[in-house]
Amino acid sequence: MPHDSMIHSNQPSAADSPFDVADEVDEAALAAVMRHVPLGAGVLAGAAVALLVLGYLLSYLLVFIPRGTVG
Amino acid sequence: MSERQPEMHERRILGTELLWAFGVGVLIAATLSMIVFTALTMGINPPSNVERVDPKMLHLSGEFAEHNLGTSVAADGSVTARVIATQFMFVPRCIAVPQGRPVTLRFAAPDVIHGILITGTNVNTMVVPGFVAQVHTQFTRSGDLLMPCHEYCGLGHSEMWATVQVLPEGAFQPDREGRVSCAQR
Amino acid sequence: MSDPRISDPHVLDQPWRIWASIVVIGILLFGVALGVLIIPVVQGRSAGIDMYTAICRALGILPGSPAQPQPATVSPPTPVSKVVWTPEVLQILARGNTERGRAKVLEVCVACHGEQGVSVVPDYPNLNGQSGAAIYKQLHDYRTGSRANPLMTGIANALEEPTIADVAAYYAGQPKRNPNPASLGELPEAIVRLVELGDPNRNIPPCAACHRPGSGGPIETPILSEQGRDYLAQQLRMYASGERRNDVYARMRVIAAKLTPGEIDGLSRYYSAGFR
Amino acid sequence: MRNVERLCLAHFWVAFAAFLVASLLGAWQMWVRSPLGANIGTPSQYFLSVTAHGVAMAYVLTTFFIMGFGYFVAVTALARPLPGKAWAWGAFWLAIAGVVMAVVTILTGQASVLFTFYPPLTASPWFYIGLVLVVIGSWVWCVLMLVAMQAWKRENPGRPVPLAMFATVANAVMWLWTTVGVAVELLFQVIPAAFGLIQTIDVGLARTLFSWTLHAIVYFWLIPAYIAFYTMVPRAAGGRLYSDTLGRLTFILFLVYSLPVGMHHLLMDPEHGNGTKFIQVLLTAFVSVPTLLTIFTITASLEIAGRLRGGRGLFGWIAALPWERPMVLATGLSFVMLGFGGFGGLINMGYGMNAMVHNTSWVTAHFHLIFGGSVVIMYFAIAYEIWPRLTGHEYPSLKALRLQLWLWFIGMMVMTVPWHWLGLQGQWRRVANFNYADPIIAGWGPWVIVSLAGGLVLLASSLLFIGNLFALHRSAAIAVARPLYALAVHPPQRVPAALNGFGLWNVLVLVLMLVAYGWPIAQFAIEPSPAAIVHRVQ
Repeated sequence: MPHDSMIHSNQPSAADSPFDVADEVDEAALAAVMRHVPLGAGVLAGAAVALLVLGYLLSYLLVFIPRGTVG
Repeated sequence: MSERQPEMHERRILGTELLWAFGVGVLIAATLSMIVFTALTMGINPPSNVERVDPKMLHLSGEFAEHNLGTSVAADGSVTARVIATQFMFVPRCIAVPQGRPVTLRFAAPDVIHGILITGTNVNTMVVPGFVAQVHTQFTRSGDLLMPCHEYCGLGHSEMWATVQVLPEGAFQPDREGRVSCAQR
Repeated sequence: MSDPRISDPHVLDQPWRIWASIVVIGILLFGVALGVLIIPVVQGRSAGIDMYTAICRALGILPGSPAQPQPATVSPPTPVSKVVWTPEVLQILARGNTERGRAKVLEVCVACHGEQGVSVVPDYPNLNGQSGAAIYKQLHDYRTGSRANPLMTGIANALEEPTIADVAAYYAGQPKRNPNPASLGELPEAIVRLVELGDPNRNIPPCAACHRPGSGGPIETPILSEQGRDYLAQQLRMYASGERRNDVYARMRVIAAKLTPGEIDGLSRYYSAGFR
Repeated sequence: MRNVERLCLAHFWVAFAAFLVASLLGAWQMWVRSPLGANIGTPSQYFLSVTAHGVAMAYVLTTFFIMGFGYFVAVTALARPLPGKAWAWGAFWLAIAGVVMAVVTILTGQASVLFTFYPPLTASPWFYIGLVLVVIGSWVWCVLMLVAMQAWKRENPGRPVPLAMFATVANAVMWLWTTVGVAVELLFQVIPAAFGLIQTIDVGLARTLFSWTLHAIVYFWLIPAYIAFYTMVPRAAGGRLYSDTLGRLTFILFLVYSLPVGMHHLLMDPEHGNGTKFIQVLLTAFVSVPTLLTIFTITASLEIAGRLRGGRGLFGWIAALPWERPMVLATGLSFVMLGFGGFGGLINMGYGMNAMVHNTSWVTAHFHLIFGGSVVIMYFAIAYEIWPRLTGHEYPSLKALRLQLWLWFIGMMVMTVPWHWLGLQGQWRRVANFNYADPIIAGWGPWVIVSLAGGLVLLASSLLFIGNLFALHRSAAIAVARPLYALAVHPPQRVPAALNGFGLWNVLVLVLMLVAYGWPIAQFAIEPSPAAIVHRVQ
């Protein structure tokens, strides 16, 4: 393999449609997992974001407000 | 795979994303409501006193001349502390304030940008030359607090701090001119 | 473009343009309404501030917070120094003419401060290579009485403003002598630390933070390198006692009062030896 | 093509050389301000070091990395030659000249004003001019990115621009908007003052102009990480991108909302009314939207990969992911840091609540965690991913790569968690040495020492990172060509023009900027604030 074609030759463009460039993903398997996705992701990301907002509210109520109002 | 299936999939995916985005919207609304609620009911704002003052003339006359600095109690009982932030010290270096009473802190800088915070409180403001920085607050606990300069103001920045002495009601005694200084310890 | 699935993107685009604009601008207007109308007006009502003032305060047109009354100001006092660093003053300084300055120096200053700015008596300050702003500030303070000295008050009063600038420019241009660390003898580490690091424990900033040329400190800060030892020690003691008080905002009075006699002596030796 | 590889590598090596030096300085700074380093290093040395650390990390590492990465994306994602290669090299050398000017002024102590300037303190004019040259170099890059995309669009009418390139151009467009503020501040206020042409500066105006740049610049640094999330991570994990449309929307939202929010850096400033501040706080809340959308979309993409690899149940897919691959591992660690950093950021933007933490170590912790943590770890992952493609060599082993990423994560957490805590206690920023004899400050000492330990772990990780790249260059193994960019579950066949270009969004940015910054800047023209005399640090 010539060195100077490294970037190009084996590089599918993301613009290419799946009809042109395949990845290792099997369409049938993908269709099967898409029945569950994104339940796990929704729960995980939802829980993480909820914790974030909970932390924010607790900081507001337990640290910020007791330290005295400013304006 | 039929022609229409991907379209439907894509629509389902976008529907899910929209649902998530809706959840995000609710969270943003909740946090903003908190901010607006405290602003409306407790008057909480960031210090935003847009009051111009010439940094070059501060020392000549007016409230930020050397003799007028420090804490004073007006005839109506309101407490105002006036402080200069300059390279590399605060004037005065110790500020006496009463516990549990509204206090107005006013700062000005004759030279470069400074900033202050008072440890353990929400008192925090930039001191920008050209403007009077002002914080309205109440100190809830008595004791000595640290008031450092928290913005880079030059090579002596690290040694620039003052003490805030929060005095209980009985110990906060103005003299005949209404001035209060720190107790010597 | 023969593929029928690829429709005209601009047709697809129309709802995007409309909805994106509505959402983005709607959020913006909501923010404006809350920030400069509802919040200040409600806050102003509970603080007894009228609607117009509250909105103007929220916009920064009037000073103060819409949630708090503004404090009253206090009476004018006597300033410790009347020097004001305006662009005009800095212009005058920058226009100082060294030739005219030299003539005036030979006429008046030379007897004490020397032609090259090296003083003839240890009590008088060296002026060679001193910052022009520092010389200007002190002469001006003598004129206005902010700094008092039986000799200098009279001399300064006889000088015009542009002449002060000429003299300052002349002495500022006189060369420093070569620093001669050998003359220092034993250099105590504590003094070097005070110059470089200050003393955090006593709230003393490093001397170098202002007095080293190019440190970005106050404009009028004098350069101390090669200043006479006796003069420096004397001035520090005068600041400490409050006898000299033309330092704006007591910057030097406060620091000098914290220094021990040993430190005053050590610092004077440090700078007189030519260290920066 | 050899040229493009050399172009990319040249940019990356400058970026990472600056990074290594800055890491060393950072560790030294932590040591001297800890109780262990009392009386070591003078303030002059410390602030010189802080200036160098900030300039190297925030201007050199980022700008050069982003430029190099952009050239790489333009060539690989568009699968067409880079237009204006000579211009790209010219921009590179211009930016190098700028860096040299800045470095010389910093090292000679003529620029100890930190990387955020603080007029009326002014450094040597050559310091600012050096930085301006770096920015001009990056402007050339922006134009080249736009030209590359337009050329591809002409050759491929009606087809969606590949997401990686769309995002890169979004960043370029944003950067052009972003740099206007600081460019005006430097060219009309700071540089004339540094040359002595003017003696005074309107400080309020200078701060306002800088704030225009100050927030969006962080998104400029951050977007490469998001490009990796959307276009590389799903493929590295063995799956597909959940939604290409959401990717486009995310980068558009970054463009629209990262600009009219800079005033949240001025919440504690006296030169603006709280009404104008509130408007930008509200808009700031919306700049969290693209990040929150990304968290979900990328987690869903990883879930696809995990399930394709046999993961079952609500969370079984997490264990099934190929964590041994640096890109996947880096993403996981990046998200954890993004979570903690995001929490800090929520509090920073909290209008009144900003007063609790402004200019304390909390803020230092926040941006080290978000930028130094979740973004820079993705810079590492990107470098690891594309270095074999640029050199043709393969890593002798991935073990050292994973170790380096873990060390970075651990070091960053150990360093920044104590900083958050100290910030809440009131430990303030930009201090050369603390007075540990003070009873309040004495209590901070142990926490400072813990954070120092984190800093040393970070330094070790930095050294290992450079070592890993050297090992690759020396490695005899030949890289196996493999695809880089992920496909979406449903690769788009057509997208509306709004999701394929930036015309509409530029108009909306203009509207937002006019409202958000129009009055705050106009007020200085209507009633100029009394100016401050320039203080020269040179």
